[in-house]
Amino acid sequence: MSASPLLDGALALAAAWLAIGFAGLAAWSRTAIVARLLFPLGAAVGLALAGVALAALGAPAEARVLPIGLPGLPFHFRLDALAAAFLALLGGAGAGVSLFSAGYFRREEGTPPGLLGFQYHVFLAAMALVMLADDAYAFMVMWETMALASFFLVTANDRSAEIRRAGYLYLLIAHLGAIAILLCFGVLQANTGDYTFANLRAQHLSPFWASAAFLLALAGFGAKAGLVPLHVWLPEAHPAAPSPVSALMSGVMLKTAVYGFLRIAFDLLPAQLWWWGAAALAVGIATALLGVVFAAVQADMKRLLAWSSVENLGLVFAGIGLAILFGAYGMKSAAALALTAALYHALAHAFFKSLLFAATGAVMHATSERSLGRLGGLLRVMPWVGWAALAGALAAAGLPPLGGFAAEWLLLQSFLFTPQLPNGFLNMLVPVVAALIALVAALAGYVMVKFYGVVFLGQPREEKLSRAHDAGGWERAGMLWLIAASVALGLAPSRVVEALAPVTRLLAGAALESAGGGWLLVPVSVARASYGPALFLAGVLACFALAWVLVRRLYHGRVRRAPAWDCGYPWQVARMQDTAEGFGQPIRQIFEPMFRMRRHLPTAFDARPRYAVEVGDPVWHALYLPVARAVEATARFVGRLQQGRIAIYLAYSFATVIAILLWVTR
Amino acid sequence: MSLPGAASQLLEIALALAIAPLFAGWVAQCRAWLQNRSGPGIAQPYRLLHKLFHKDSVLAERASPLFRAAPYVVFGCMTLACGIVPTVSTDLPLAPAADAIALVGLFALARVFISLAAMDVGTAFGSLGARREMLVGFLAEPALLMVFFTAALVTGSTSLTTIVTTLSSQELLIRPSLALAAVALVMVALAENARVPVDNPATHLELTMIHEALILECSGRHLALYEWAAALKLFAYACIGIALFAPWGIASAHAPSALLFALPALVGKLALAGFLVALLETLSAKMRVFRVPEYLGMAFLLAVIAMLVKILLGAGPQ
Amino acid sequence: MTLTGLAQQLIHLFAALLLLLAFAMLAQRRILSLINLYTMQGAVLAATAAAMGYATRQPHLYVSALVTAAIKVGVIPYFLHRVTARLNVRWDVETLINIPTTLILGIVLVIFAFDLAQPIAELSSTIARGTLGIALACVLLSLMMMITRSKAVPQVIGFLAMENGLFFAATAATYGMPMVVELGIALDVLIGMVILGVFLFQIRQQFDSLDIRHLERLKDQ
Amino acid sequence: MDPLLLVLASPILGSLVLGLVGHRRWAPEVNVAFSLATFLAAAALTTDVIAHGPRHALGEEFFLDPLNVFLVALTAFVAFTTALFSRPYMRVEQAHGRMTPPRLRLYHSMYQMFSFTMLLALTTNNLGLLWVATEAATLATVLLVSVYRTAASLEAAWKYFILCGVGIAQALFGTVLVYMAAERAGAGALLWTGLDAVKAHLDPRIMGLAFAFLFVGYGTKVGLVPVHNWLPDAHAEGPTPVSAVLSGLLLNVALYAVLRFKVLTDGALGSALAGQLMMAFGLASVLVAAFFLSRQRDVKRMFAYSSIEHMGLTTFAFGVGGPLATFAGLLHMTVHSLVKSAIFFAVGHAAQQAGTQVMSEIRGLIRSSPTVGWGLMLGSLAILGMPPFGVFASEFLILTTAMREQPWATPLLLLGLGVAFASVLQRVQPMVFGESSFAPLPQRPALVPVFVHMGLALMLGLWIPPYLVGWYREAARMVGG
Repeated sequence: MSASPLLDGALALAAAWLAIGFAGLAAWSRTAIVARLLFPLGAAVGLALAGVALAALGAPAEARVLPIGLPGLPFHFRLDALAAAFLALLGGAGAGVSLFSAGYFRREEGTPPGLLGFQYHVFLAAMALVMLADDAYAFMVMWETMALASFFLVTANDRSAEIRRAGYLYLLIAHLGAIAILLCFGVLQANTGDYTFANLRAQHLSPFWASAAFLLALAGFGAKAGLVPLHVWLPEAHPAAPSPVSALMSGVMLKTAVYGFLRIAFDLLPAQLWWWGAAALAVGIATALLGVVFAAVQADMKRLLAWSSVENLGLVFAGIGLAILFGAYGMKSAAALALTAALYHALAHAFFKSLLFAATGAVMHATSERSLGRLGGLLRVMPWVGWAALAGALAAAGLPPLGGFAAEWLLLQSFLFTPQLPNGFLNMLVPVVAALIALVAALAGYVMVKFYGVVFLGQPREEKLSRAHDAGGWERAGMLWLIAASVALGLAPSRVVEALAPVTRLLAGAALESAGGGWLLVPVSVARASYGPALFLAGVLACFALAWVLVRRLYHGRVRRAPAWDCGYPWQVARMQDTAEGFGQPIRQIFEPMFRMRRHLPTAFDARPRYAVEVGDPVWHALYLPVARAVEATARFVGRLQQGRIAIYLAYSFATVIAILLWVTR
Repeated sequence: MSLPGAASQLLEIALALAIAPLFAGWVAQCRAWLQNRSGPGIAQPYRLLHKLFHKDSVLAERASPLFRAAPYVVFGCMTLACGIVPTVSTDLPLAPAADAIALVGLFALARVFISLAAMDVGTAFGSLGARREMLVGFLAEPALLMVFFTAALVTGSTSLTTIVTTLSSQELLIRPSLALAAVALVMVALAENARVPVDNPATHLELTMIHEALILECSGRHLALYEWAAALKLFAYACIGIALFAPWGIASAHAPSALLFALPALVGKLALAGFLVALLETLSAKMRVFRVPEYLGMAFLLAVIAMLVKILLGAGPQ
Repeated sequence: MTLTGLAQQLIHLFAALLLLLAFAMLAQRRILSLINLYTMQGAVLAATAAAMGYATRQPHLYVSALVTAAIKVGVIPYFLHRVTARLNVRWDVETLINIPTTLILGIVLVIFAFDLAQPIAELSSTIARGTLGIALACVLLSLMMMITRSKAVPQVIGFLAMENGLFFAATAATYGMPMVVELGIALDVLIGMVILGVFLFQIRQQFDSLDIRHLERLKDQ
Repeated sequence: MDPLLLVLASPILGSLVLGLVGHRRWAPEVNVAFSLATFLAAAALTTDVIAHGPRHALGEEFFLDPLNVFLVALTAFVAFTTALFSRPYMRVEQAHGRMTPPRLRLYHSMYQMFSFTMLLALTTNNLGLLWVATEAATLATVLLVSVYRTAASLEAAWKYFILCGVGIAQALFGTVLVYMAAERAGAGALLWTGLDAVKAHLDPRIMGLAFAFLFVGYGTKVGLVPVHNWLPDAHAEGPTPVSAVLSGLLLNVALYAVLRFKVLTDGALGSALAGQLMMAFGLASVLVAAFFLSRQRDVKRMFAYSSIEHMGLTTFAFGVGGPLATFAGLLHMTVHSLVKSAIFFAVGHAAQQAGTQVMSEIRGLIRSSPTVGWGLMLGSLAILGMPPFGVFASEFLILTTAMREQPWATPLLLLGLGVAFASVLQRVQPMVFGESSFAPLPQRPALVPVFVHMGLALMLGLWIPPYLVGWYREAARMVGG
């Protein structure tokens, strides 16, 4: 029996993923083996990993050093409650996505299936190892491997220039983020030269350097999580990837950023300053608002979901920011509450967003369409996918009794603690943030109604949609697993909060005291607030059933089918439904300052009048293009050095000698 | 769950189901009087429901099971909502399952379902109605939440029963924060219940309708359930207003006999509320749909200000 | 002692000559004259080495002087004459910077070099101390000549003149490098010349001219 | 017999033999055979030195210590794999009519000569001989660069010759000054071991001046900004195997020379002057090269600038000094050699396939020959510092040490690395991915070298063999003090 059974188990499972990946390389183009054998195996490994992680949640931390890595800095691994929580997320959501993938990768996606399987499983393994890493080098290696694997997965369909561009942007920003993280570790080690987390934890930085480290971590992990203004890659890369990969990226990979940020902000940094929390809160809420508003105006279903991921990650970071704020003022239980909310949200998002992306994958396979303007009415031709997506959409809309709502509920509850903060300015500010969060949550509902209504309801906007086929067995199994997890997360919040208690105890020094009896979620006391989704669901269902029975008993259940009424208009065609753009119009109008819009309006004399509107991201124009232009200008300037004349080159040599001589003899 | 508790819970739900159409009828009747018409009488909603239940449901050919399930979901949500808001008693076993925030979530759930059902058939009006409904919703929902937050800050709890108990046990104070919140709530309530100036339940004018566009394809029992649910919603909002801003007279757990007093008090307050709604509807004009966001934004702002006022004046009289 | 004194005088004279020749090369535009100046430089160098050898009784300096004379007075000038005749180049068209300016810059350089070498020269144990500054000046002047010329052949001559300066430095500062090094350097220079000659023909063949302005296509501007 | 003799004899013999038969059909195999012999001899030499420690050889004129023996092994290895790559490459060039038999003979002969000069420069104990060997390496490579006789290759070779000639002349001046200092300190010869023993007694003023000249001189060959101008031209216009050895080996040898003199200068001056110079120029190289990268159209030219960037980074690391940074520098030298030569192998095949070196005309390699495409992609990502390849390990060490020792430089280095990343990836990605219409190559491309190099780089990123660590540490102790 080894001294660290759980950690060894987790490492072995990560290694198993790697092994599956290499098996994929061996089965280069044999789709059947890759899809029917390797992916389900990967799902099994994911489940096992989730099991190990759940066992490790309550157990004491385990550590191990492997004899590889740098001399003087071999790979350190450690499994504590924080890592375990995120590993459980990875294993659970990963298992569902892998199951789905087993049915999904039936055709070539551009990359040979074996290679795709390799990249996919390396991606999973790298994410697992990121969470286990206990020194900066191992962390960075795994972090970048994860980015690299996902980059190749994103560009799996590399024939399209647009996808290549998305992949490029993604890897670039991921790399810049990694540089910031590296710098952050550099600040944290405080000139000791020892990059193990144990040493980083032991350093006592001055407030200035601690703040520098914190801001670097926020930038670095924010780049991965898609926080404003580093979010621009996300709405490009997630839609470009094959759907299961989008699911993994949105559902799981973004959470590694949350993990990393928590690791640094709560675990490695010694003490927290209140304005860190305010900064994270501000960035988080800005991200959430931008994400949801942009999601509402998208006309591409995967892009819409990607923006929605931006929103959700924004909410998670807002929760973390609040936790830091409370922690800085020593309000441990409030910090624990906010942290629980953030973790809960991350967890819920992992499952419902994976589910939604999986559903879009099935839709794309069936229709080869991504544009909302060419979909519609799919619930009738692909009921499995349609109902699965409904569960996902309701969860994503933050509706009770599903998982998304429980997280939002906790987050809003934690905001009610803010009046106890000993800082008047924050007291004023935080309620406004709470209001914005409420707005974001409500808008999320808008977005999801748009998504679901346009894709699955109404009349099919294209002829071919009526021939679409439903998802296969593997895909159904994968989606069912994700639904089950989403529903379980929604209905048993007290269990989830209990499971997360070791994490908050580790990070915030406290846990939610009374998780309530059984089905009721009680963060503080019943008199203060409580929420019982199971009871809630039972109530709704009871009313539902009672109404259904009574109506039939007292009256009748007769139904007649007839053409739709539509105020008596007889020539109804699919084009008369609201389009995605039309559905987004009110949002475009209300939040006009947030967009960079280009409208094409027809004039009275147009032979073929056409209306077009293009919604751009102002951040792109305000930040990225100037930077690109500056680099270009500098490069042009530098280019003059190499202007072809040998005499000038000799003059450089001459001048250099003279300059160095002057320096040397000075 | 205590036996009296269960009784009062059941009583509350039954009461809501029974009174809600009457309340809607009362509002309509008051409007008629204020507009110098004679009106259909306050029992008209019952007759309407009875008629609709009798009729066959005519479903569009394209309608999916979602379309058929939605009325029941919406009705269930609204019933539950009425069961949670303390009207006659605060001893409600269902109340811990959903606090104020969950109540808002419950309304959202109903709204999402009704909108999805409207989009299901795929007609021009259905999707138009869904869009407008969601537009109203996403602005009204946070405003309502902020109203609750103000009350929660005053009482230190989001549990509706606690809020009501705390507010009713305090002596009468003028609280500027609550006053502002009350205004916001009224504005939200008008919008959410498809009342003038946001919507007009009495017309089918295509360019302006919201609620009616949503249920345009419904008939028979489905329509009846929607209508009943709408009445329940109006009733629930009225009860929320009463619970937050006029909570006196609601029976607490320890005095079941107080129910006897609570009932007439409730009826009185409702009658007043209904009259107020009718008065406001008569005094204001229907606004263009484009103006609705401004109106609701104002409500949202008022609610936030209410909360800020609460925090600003936290030390003094709230 | 007097003999050493005489040798020292001679060496100083040679050093001055070398500097003068370097300036002359900087000012000269005719290629044939440049080659002749280069030959003279070679002769002076060989003489310096011989004088040093005589003064210090180091036989390997005589060998060095002989090798220098053979290569720098014999082989290379002959080779350069052959090349210019075959390629039919006589004049350098225009220098890139006009000659008076070049000369003024040259004087500045000489002052700089002297200033730089002054403290070090005193450390030198050889009798030719003080000439290190001149050697450095020669190197820098030759480098400047390379910068200002726009034809390939003068540039090559500049390169060779620079090498002369180095050789002078080696002799003046340290009584010459170890033998194996010296031979190696000579071999390198010789091979380099051969390669350069081949190159000149090829450049001529490719561009129909030896103007190095044709060699400005590869750039990143 | 001393394996060193074999190491030196094998390439020079190869040069003579190939000078006679280098145009035959089987000449590439002969070239490979000689390179293999050199490599085996180098391996024997290496094990010998590992077993018995540093020693003199062939009298005092040669010296073997951990610093140079590891470079000898690396040089012999990369020269061997490049010979392997050159075999199919040159056959294709012949088929395309770019190589005629006389040119091929020159190429093969000079290839071996070039190996010889580098090995000589690495193993010699005599600083004068070091200079002679470096100059000879320049001459050999000038011939190699100009082997196509095109206008561009002539121009490149001419510039290479003149600029490096001038640079190396300055280095000679520096060597003369060192000799002068040595005479004063009583070490009557230019033997490095002798000088190392008395370095504290060398006159600081002379050594300061000498280092200035030596640094510019050898720095020209390293390709440090602003005396780098020959490098992109020479890399882009010569045959690709030559680009590979230029980037992978010659630059290292020049940097090795700088390092040897840095040790002496540090000992004499007792100040950080040499280190400061190296840091400043290294940093400038990283930054300037990074910005150059974003303007390239020619693929080999781009990777040439990338070499400048990485040599700058290595120089910076050595400039920082101390065991850790020097260790990182040595590691970076190693992985850069491996990865950059692998990239040039892939690029060579790609350019042959596309018939052009212009990047915008090379598309979809992954379709026409997947292994070349993946080789180029992985190589580029590795050179950009993506883990798990070794370049990341060395960059991690360099950056983290820089953060400790020279915090001001870190943001600048990172800026350079970031810009380089954006520029290279932007160009490589469309070359590798997308649609392609190229015909496959007539010869099977040599992919073993590419993937062996990449495999080694991958290994160094995850696990550095303990004896290699010991070696590096030993060398770092010597160099970094």
